[in-house]
Amino acid sequence: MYSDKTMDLFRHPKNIGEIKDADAIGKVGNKICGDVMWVYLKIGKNKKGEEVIEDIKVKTFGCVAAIATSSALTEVVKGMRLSEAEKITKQNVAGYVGGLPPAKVHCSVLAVDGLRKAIKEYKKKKRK
Amino acid sequence: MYSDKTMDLFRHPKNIGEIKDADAIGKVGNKICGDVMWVYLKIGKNKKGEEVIEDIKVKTFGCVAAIATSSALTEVVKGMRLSEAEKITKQNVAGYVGGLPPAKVHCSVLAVDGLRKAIKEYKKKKRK
Amino acid sequence: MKRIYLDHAATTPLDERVLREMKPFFSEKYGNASSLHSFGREAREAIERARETVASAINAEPEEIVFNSGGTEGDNTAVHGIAYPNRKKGRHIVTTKIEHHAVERACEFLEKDGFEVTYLEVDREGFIDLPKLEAATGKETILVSVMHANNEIGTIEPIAEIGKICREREIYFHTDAVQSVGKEKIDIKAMNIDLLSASGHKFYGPKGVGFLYVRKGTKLRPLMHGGGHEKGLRSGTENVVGIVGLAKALEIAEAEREKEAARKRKLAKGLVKQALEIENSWMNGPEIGKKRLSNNVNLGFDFVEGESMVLMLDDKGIACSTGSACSTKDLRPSHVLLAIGLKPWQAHGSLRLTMGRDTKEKDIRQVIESVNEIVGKLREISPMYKGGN
Amino acid sequence: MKRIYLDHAATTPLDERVLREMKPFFSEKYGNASSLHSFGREAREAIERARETVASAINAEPEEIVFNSGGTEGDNTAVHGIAYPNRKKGRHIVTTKIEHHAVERACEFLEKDGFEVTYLEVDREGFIDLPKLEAATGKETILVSVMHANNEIGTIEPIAEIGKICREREIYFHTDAVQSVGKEKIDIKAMNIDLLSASGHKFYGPKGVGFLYVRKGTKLRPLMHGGGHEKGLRSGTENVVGIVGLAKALEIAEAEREKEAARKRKLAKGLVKQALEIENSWMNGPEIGKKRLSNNVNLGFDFVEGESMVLMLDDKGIACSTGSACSTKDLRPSHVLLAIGLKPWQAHGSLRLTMGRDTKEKDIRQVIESVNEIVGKLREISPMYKGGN
Ligand SMILES: Cc1ncc(COP(=O)(O)O)c(C=O)c1O
Ligand SMILES: Cc1ncc(COP(=O)(O)O)c(C=O)c1O
Repeated sequence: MYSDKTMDLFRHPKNIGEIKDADAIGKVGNKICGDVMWVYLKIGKNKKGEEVIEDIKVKTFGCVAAIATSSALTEVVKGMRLSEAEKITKQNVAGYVGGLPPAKVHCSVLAVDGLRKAIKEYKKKKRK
Repeated sequence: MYSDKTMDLFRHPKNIGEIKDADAIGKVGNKICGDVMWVYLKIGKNKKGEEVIEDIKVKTFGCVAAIATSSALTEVVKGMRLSEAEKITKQNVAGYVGGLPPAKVHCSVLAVDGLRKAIKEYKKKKRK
Repeated sequence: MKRIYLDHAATTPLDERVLREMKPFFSEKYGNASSLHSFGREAREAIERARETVASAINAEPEEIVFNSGGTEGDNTAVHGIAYPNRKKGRHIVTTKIEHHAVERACEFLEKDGFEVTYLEVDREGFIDLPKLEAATGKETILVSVMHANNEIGTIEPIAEIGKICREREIYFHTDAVQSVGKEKIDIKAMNIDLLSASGHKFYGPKGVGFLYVRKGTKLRPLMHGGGHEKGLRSGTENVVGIVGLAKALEIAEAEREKEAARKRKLAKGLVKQALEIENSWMNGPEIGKKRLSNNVNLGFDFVEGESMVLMLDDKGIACSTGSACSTKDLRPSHVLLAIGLKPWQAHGSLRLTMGRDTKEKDIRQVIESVNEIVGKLREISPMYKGGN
Repeated sequence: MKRIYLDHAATTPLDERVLREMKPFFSEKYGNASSLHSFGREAREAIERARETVASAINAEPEEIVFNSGGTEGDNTAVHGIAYPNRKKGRHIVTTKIEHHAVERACEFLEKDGFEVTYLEVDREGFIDLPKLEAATGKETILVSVMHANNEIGTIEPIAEIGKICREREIYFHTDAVQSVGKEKIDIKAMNIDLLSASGHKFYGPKGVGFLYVRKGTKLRPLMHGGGHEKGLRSGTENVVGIVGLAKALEIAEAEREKEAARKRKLAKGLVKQALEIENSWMNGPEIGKKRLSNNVNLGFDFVEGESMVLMLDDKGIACSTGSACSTKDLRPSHVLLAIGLKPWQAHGSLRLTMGRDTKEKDIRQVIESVNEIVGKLREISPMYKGGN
């Protein structure tokens, strides 16, 4: 059912946990649907002065697809410019884990939602 | 499906054939239903002067049940008083062959019909 | 006593190679294919491999194969499953007078439920008439169901032509291929088939498992509701070992198909030729050749009844069947034999001999000898033979 | 890695003794039970012997046993087969909120076709309320369908009492006994059951075969039409080898029933006791005892999701299941767990462990250890555990 890549990411999830002094936290999902994800962001700057994702961590309550995709996404965006990370679409994520069964694609959406929400949160904070 | 007795009577049918100088022949059944039976009778008298079935033979176009019951019936009635033979009912015959599957009972009826018709034939002839 | 089995149209033995393929799935890889764990995944993978094997044998896509419990289920699912959800479009169905009871009675049921069914006549050899089929279909027609090969007399209907007619008119076309799968080449796409039913035990696979081909996009209602297995078209825990066996059996049958057909046709020719030397005998169905199932021989003998023949042959170790009323539960002779124009008493005198992979030249010789003897014996006691007296 | 299978409610391995009984029927006694010849008679005799075995296990008459393809078919046949021919009497059906999908969806189908269905609530342990059942039935009620034992939480419903109520009111009573046959004593007569469905693969028999008990005189419409097998109630070439296997499996299960139940209850008690030492955990379903299937344990763990648990346990060689949405095709968590009052996120955190004949004390120990470890791991990455932050 799941690809080897998905199972590998599920077995050895990356960037799991919290960032104590996170610049922003994106909390998404709901308990009723059975998946909840919190995405912690630490933002820094690269040599060109652009904002980049210096560190990212997630906490996931959810199924294999949710855990694997959140883990894959963090790997992909770590070090990425914020402007670029914003552009990641829901379609991309299933690809990161080697594809997902159709019924499971909706679980992968959460990770993108979480990242976007965290970035939005960060921008809002900055504006204040 | 068939009892051992039925199969035995089918394999070794008794009193099969014709009686050249029969006193009566009972022809029953129809080709469309797939069973036809001709019963040949030779009538004699016993010591008391009663009419008895001296000889009986049948020809059968039909299934196992038809062949077996016609064979069984001839065995039973051979030597029997005519008055007694007339009383044999359709219910008796299935018993002679050790019982029949419900769907097959109707095939056993033919033998009784044939016997009755032959006796009737005989009586009619005598009256003339 | 060595027994000679000539009733392969009724059922076949499980091929030993098939059983070998099935073995691991009895007590080792026994998982439920819906389970997430490794036992479940093993089962799922085996089923999907089997699905691919079956699909490729008939040039279908794997997702178009629905595994079920056999031919009767497939036929009922196809006929009722098309009729009900498409009745808004029309309530007319076209089929033939020589379908297997599974299709025939599913249709009769529909007649009582407000559908109209046309039962096409067939000619003396059992073939339907294409112009008559065309004439029978109308705007109200939602389904045409014509069997690929007849189980009693072996007639192979022109299903590619029927498929073409139906596709042009946008009418669903179902074919009962229970007798032909593994014996005749089937190309779902070239033949424009929408639904096709098959049963494992007819081609040396296990009993209790079959498949229904359902073309993508077909509006079909399932017969059974439940866990949503087989894309919702057939709920119920999948019979993994059965499915594995069915696929293996089909793979073998396909590999040996042409060679076996040629071999059996030769045997059939010899059998028929010698049998017809018996006086007052005839053959039912088309002549031996491409338009007849290679393993089917159906003979008729005047003045004798089929059940008696079958049981006397059985005493000699020969297993075969008859279309006589007396062998059925409902006491009517074979509707197929009547449809090709036989008189009832002729239908009673029919004998069906269906050969298999193990059937040898010398078996045929022995059968001829026995048939000869038995027909003679039964005629001797028959009042209809030579006028009786 | 030695694998521990704790998913016997999903399916069971075929018992080696059963396979041995089945063996002659694959490639030797392979006849079609409808055939007249010796191959056919061998098959017929085997089926009728099997029918007697099955009948006597549930105190029924042999002619009341209809062999079919499994539990889903039995459930559908019972529900639809009673509903349609009896609709003149009424169009109301009573069932429960915790039936298997096979009954549930067969009922939902009927709702769309003009029937009214009452889905009875259950209490926290999964039991229906008899007065509520009585109150739900009326003049229009033609069928009550209540499962004997629930497949997820093991609740054993008071079917003898339900049977009594239905018989008094002349309402047909069907029970889905797929999980209980071979595990619980069933007496058709004493329990006043009219229809009962069972599936071979749930009691160490083969997949793809089951039976439906149909009380004499019941007005039932078959799901499949055709050759008129099984007294016209289930057409289709009989799966002889499957039927032989099912009967043998049931015979064994009955012989070992009480001993096995006692043994498994002891294991279950130990398992539950230790599992509940994990914080924020609970048990679903009734307490271990006579009112719960002896082999069923269903646990809940807060803050973790079931599919993840199942697959992590699978990595450790332990096979079990969950009522989490993420393990199903339709993404809703188990309707059974919701019906007993669990919140959706609690349903997501459920784990079903169903033991079998091979389950040993030491397996239980290993399972506890693994569950403990895995729940810990998953909670660590869960934002819901200890408030996250
Ligand atoms: C042409 C045809 N259709 C359908 C069937 C039904 O298949 P099954 O008995 O396997 O359900 C058969 C055989 O019995 C058949 O010969
Ligand atoms: C209670 C219950 N009813 C019905 C079924 C359906 O049985 P099957 O899948 O064998 O058709 C099952 C198992 O899947 C079950 O547990």
